[in-house]
Amino acid sequence: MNGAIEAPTIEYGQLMPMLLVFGAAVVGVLIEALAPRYLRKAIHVPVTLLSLAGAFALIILQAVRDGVPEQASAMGAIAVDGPALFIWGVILVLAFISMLLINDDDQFVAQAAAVPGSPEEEDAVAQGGAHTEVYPLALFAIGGMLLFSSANDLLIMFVALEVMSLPLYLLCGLARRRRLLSQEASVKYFLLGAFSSGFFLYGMALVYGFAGTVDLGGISSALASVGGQDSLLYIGVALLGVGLFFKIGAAPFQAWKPDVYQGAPTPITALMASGTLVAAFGAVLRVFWVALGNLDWDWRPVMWAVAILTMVVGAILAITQTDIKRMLAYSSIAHAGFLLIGVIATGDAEQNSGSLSGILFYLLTYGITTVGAFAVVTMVRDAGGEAGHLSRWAGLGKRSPLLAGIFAFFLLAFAGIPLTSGFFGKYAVFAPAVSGGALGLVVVGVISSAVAAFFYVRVIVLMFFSEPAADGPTVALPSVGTAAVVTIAAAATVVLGVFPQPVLDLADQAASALFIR
Amino acid sequence: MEPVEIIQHSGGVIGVAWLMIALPLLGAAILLLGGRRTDRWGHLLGVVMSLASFAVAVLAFVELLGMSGDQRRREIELFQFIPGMVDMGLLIDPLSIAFALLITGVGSLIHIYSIGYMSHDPGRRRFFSYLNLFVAAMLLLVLADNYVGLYIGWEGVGLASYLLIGFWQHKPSAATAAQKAFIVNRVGDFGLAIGVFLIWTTFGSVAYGPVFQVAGQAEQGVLTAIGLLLLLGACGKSAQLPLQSWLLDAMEGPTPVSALIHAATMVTAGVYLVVRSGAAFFPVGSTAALVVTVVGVATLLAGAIIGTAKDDIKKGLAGSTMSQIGYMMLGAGLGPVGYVFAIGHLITHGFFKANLFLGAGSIMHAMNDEVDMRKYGGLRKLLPVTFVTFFIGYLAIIGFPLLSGYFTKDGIIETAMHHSPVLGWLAVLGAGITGFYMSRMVFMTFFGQKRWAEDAHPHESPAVMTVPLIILSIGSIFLGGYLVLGNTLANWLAPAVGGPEEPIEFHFVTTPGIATLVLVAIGAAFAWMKYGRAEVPVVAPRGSFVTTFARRDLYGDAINESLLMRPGQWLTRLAVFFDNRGVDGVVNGIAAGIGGTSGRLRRIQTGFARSYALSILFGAAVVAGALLLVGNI
Amino acid sequence: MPWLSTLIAVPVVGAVAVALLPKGADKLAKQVALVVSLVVLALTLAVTIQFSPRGERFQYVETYDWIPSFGVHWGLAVDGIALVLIALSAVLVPVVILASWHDADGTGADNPPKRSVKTYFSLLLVLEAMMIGVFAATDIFLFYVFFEAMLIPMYFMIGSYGGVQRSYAAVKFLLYSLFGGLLMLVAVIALYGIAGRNTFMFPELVGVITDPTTQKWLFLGFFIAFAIKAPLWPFHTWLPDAAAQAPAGAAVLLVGVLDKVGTYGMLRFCLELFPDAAKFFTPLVLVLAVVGIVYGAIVAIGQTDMKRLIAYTSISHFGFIAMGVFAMTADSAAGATLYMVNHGFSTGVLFLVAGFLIYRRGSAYIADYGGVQKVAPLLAGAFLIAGLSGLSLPGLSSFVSEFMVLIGTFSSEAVAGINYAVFAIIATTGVILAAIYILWMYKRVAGGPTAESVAGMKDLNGREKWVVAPLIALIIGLGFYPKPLLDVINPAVDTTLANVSVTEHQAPVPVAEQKGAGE
Amino acid sequence: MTTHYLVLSALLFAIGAVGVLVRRNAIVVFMCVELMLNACNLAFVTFARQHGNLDGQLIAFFVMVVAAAEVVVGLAIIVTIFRTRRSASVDDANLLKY
Repeated sequence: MNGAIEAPTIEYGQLMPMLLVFGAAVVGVLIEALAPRYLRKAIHVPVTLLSLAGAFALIILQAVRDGVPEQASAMGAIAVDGPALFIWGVILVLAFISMLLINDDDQFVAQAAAVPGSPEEEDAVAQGGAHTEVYPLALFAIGGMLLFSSANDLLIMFVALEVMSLPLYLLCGLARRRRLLSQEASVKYFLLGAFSSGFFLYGMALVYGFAGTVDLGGISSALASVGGQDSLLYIGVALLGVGLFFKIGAAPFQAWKPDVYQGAPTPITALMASGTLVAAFGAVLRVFWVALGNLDWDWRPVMWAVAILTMVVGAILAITQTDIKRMLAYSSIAHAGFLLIGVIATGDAEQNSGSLSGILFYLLTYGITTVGAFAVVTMVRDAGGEAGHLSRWAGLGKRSPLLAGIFAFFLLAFAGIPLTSGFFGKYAVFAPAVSGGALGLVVVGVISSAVAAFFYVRVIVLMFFSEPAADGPTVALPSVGTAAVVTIAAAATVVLGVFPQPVLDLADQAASALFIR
Repeated sequence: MEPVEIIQHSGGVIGVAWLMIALPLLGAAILLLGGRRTDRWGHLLGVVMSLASFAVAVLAFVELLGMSGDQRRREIELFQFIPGMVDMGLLIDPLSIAFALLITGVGSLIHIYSIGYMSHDPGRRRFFSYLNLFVAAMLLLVLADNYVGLYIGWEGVGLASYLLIGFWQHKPSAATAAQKAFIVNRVGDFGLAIGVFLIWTTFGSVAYGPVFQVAGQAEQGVLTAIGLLLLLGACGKSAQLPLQSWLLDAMEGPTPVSALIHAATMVTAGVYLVVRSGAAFFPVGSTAALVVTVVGVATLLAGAIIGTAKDDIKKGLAGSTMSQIGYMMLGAGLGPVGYVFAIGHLITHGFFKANLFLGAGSIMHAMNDEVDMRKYGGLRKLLPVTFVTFFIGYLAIIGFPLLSGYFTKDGIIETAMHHSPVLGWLAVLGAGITGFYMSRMVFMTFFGQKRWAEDAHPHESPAVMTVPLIILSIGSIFLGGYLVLGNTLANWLAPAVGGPEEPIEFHFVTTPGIATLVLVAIGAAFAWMKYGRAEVPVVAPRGSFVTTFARRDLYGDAINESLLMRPGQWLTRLAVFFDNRGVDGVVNGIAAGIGGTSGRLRRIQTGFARSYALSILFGAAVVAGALLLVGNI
Repeated sequence: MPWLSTLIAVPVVGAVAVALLPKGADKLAKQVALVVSLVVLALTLAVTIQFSPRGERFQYVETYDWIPSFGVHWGLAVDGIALVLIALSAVLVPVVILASWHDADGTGADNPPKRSVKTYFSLLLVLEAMMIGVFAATDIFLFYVFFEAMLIPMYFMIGSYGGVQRSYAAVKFLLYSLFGGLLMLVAVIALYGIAGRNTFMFPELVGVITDPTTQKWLFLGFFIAFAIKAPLWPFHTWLPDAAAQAPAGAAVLLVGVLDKVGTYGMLRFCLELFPDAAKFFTPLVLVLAVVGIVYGAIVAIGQTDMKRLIAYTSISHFGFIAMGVFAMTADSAAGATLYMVNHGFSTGVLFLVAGFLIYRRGSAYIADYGGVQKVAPLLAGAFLIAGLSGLSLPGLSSFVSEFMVLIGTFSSEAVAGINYAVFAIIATTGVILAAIYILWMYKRVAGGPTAESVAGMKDLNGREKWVVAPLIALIIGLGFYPKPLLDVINPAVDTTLANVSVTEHQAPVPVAEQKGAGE
Repeated sequence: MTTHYLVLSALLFAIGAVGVLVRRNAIVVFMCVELMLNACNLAFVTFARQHGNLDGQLIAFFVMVVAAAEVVVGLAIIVTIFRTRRSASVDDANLLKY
């Protein structure tokens, strides 16, 4: 019991992207504290965007100059390995374009605390400017995502989970219009999120009880040596899984997704639907492949059931949705199911890297298309804000063919029609899955994507084949940011749909070395 | 003696025999594509083309005459139709050339006649283009050197007949009749087609030469099958039982059409088919041949009976056509000797029946298109030429001694007698009935007193119509004798269809011959008493059930209707219903099912945060339970 | 020069050009589209002329890596079968463009709304590119990509330019085909994995799958997709809706070309990749085909809507094609391939003429017509000829193919104790039924006294004559001299059947030789 | 003897979870969540004891910090919605459904 504690080594170089984002977040808080209201936004925007861009640049630098690190950094707490770098890149890209959406004015309430319609709110509006806290909050969330996806031990993962979630809980409640819905979404998300993280934590405790460590590598080796025949372990694994399934919105833990996606301010929905999902899958992969890799024979059947349920629920429930954001929420549930197929399709190293690169590619394609889709949603407005109800979208193709065309294109990408990125995304996941012995899942997958196609097509029918309503929604002239987002997303969807090879190579490289323990 | 070898041929007129087909086809094309521009001279072009084709036929005939008997089957290559299966070519032999002469000859006469007959019709050009088209198709039918070529011509004439029956499309009756003719023929073609398939699969060829060469070696069953299938086709085209029903309706077409297509040529295609394939698939005594004769006799009686009750002059003639073709079929089932008389009767019938039809046309022309004989009467004074020619035709068909019909029909009857007395005597009976209904026709039309509609002003037809009549009637007088006496036809056909062992000598005085004459005389006398001397009611009296039976075409249509049409309609309705409700119902049902499930499931999303929490807890429990289960297995 | 890539590129470029035209320039859009399609036709002719039937099986081979990590190539090449089908597409598109000159204008008796003209024509060109691509693809993945992507332009053509029920029809069409396509996707993936050649190139995958069970499953994956596409009974119900609701031009391409992808796929992929499975399933497929032939014909008789009727006749015809393919005799398969082309022409002209009638009268219901022949003889004449080729009258092209299919099937030797002659005989009854549905329709439309609703009907105008004339010329020409096409098709078919290990192109053994063998 | 602690923590966790399900008041629900977290803490400490390493203890501290942060955010949200709705019942907030 000598008090000598050797100082921990921290590879700042590898962690720099993440640190940069967190740093920027802190700076943002300072800005909130010090800068005058009218200046805040002007300062926030460059700081935020630059930090994200910078972080991305750093990742490139890291990958190009130093290559992919061999072992975990920060005393094995964080693994900046190939997949992590790729996922970081994806998250940062998605976050960046989501930020462009968040920039857009009159998305956020002037003063969250003010009661809707109360005098306080009015003069808050009068003072102009939305809540500029959204920038630091978003940055914290993004930082949390980065950490979540690269955490190499369960404790860090839990902390990251909270760092990611807490700001999002708040952001969900900040919609300028339809405050009640927004706040309700916020409450639901918060309570359920906290609830589920409780499960995660308890699961973590039980696993710790079994393995005596929360380090992913440690757990795996413990499993290898002991060979898990411990009920507590299984319960622990189950509860861990619950926490993660909740985040990716797998059935039967998907209930929050539609409500939150619908209620939250659309730019935040975009961020959650893209960034959070990506980060969560990063975590899922780490937990199930790295920590519980030796237990795969036990969790695979359960995962099968979950995946099937998720795909089916997502596809079927989406059919009868009447709110565009809600429909997209269900579609994202279905997509989570497709991604789970990839998680299940494990085998030897080659097989795993195949599945992994498939998942990585899918995450990228799906994320970008999603942000684009939500960006379009922000542009279709009527008196009460965004025209959420599908019936309002009737005949949009006649009013503004270009926008409707792009949106239709996004929908086709979701449906996985060839020559869109979505097709190759699906293919990249399904192909390894078949060789990985998950043929059954793939069949379910294609059938449910056929069902899913129905509601994507339904929207297209509404937009193009039905006559516009007299008092139909107007298409807001997009801000530069929004326009940029839509353009980028559309371009990416096309390019990845026609020449996916470069990005596929990237994903392959990232996945080649698998996760480091 | 067997048919002789087929010899590849090139050069000479025969070498360009395809002109026979090409010229009328060209004519048809020009007239159809030329449109109104050709209205003024269109009909002339039609006639010229037909005559030109006739000329080629004659020259080819002459060239053939110049050869010795065993050289007279010439085949000319045209082009590869279906590589490896069908090489299109023509077979110029005594049989085909005989048909070619009949078709182009009588055809040309009818073309000429039509100039006058159709002079007032706005669609005359179209009419002539169709006629040309028919001639071409018919020639392809008889000249082709393989069954596929024959099949093409076969359906080609069907098309022409469809177009011409329905020439006055605006008359619903005409449109319906045309459609009926085509469809009924298709039923026959169905048999013909399968027959061709069977020939191909059995012999590995569809060309006459190779097929006939090895035909003998196939199993009897196959041969019989082929024979019967071909016969089905023949029945369709030649309006033999049970596919006779279309012919009577076909009279909706302009009269020259009835004369050319539905009397002289097309309807005899069946006979051609049987005779052509005779040596191979209808050898004497074979089942197929027997069936042919039975069909023939049945039809000759049926046709005759129908003929007795018709007041519509054309329908009467149509019935008689059926009956006469029945005779030919009967003959065609009786081997080489039968072939000779069958073809002979076919040719003479071509003349006198065309003669009769054109005569009928001329009468209608005079009576502004009245066809009901009960509205005729006493026309012989006003239409002298028509009357004389028609009367000659009449004598010919009832087999008045020494006229054309006499030789050929008696020939058939005697040959039939030879094979089976039953058939023979039935044929004799048929002849008697013929005597009755033809006499009835003549008396009702030309004798007795006028029963015309008041606005009728009968007048003799122009020369362009009467001249063909005269020519045809001359043929009706002498042709039979020329063909039969001295075995002219027999010797001519022998190389093509095989000839009888010893030459046929024609006996003028035979039991059946006498019997026939007696019966015919009785029939004629009976007709005289009923329609010549006695007053003919303008409105047909409700005859006995026998009469109605005959009037209703022996209930042929009724049977078709109740056996095929009605069930068919029901089947169609059923199928449509099944398709909409059944097959499509399942598809839409699945979609609706998924939608419904979705509608119900989304109710689970109650909106209460606590219920979501419950679902999470529940899910957690299930997942944990499952893992424990799996883990502890 | 990369001929095939050019063939695909030209219409794409044209489509973009048309789409980018200024708003008002409808006429210009049409003209540009027409010119582009004619250029494509010219190129196709050039390709066809330089194609040597007896040469290499695949010619104009182009292979570039597209997605190496999936083993996917931009692999194009044509054999006789693909070539004739590409030619078919290239011929039909200009005709269709000419025929649907006013389809989007919102003129027409049933006064439909005015719709975007340039969109329509650029969609047409995109579709043409896809059609050429799908037939030219030698990379199975590429084939699949075209196979699926093709749906989208057609979906929009039906959905936004079609009749009253259009959106229902469009969705039904898309989802039905998509479903089949996705099943095929699974099979494609599995094929790639099981073959383990790390390539999707068709030539390298022939004969790789040997395990019978695997073959059967993969076969089903492909076959169902094609059976839906073709469509084969009982997967057919989307076609009548789609064809009836689509504008005539689109309907022509849908039934004339798109559906051929199904039968083409059966011949090219189902047979060659999974020969044993194909033979195993032959009886089943033949039953479906024959049922389709008779059933389609009977239902067609009962239709009251011209376009639906034609659609059902096509279902019957596709039965013939499928039968020809799976009877696996040289004659039947060659006949089936020829049938694909001829059916494109005959149904094409039938749909187009029906379209002209509907454009004038504003109704597709047969009952609304009568006596057209009197007022518009040329129109009626074209209608009749089209119909006659529909009932495969000898002398018209469709006869040859139908005859070859039937005779080929009839002569195919009995397999698994079933003598296919039976199928051929049942199928031949379709000949009778065809006469009924066509002639009855013609009688009701063109025959009888002139209905006052059609009293003022105009006859074919110059443009429409130019639409009908070439097709009818082709129909008659090929009817009398199909040799040129057959010479291109036969070698390809022989190779295909050889890969299925079925005997080469030859006539049945004459009895004489049988006897000789017996002695 | 650690089992008793584990059982206790399990009980606490269960109570918390059930509390979330049965209580309407958002604040109480939230407290139940906190209870669950503390149950976890107990489990961690127990296991730390069992394994004789400090990780568990250390994790407990982290959890407390996180819980504190959660409280801050949570109360903020609940207060806001209370101000607009004049009710803290989680059941009142169900505009978003189906």
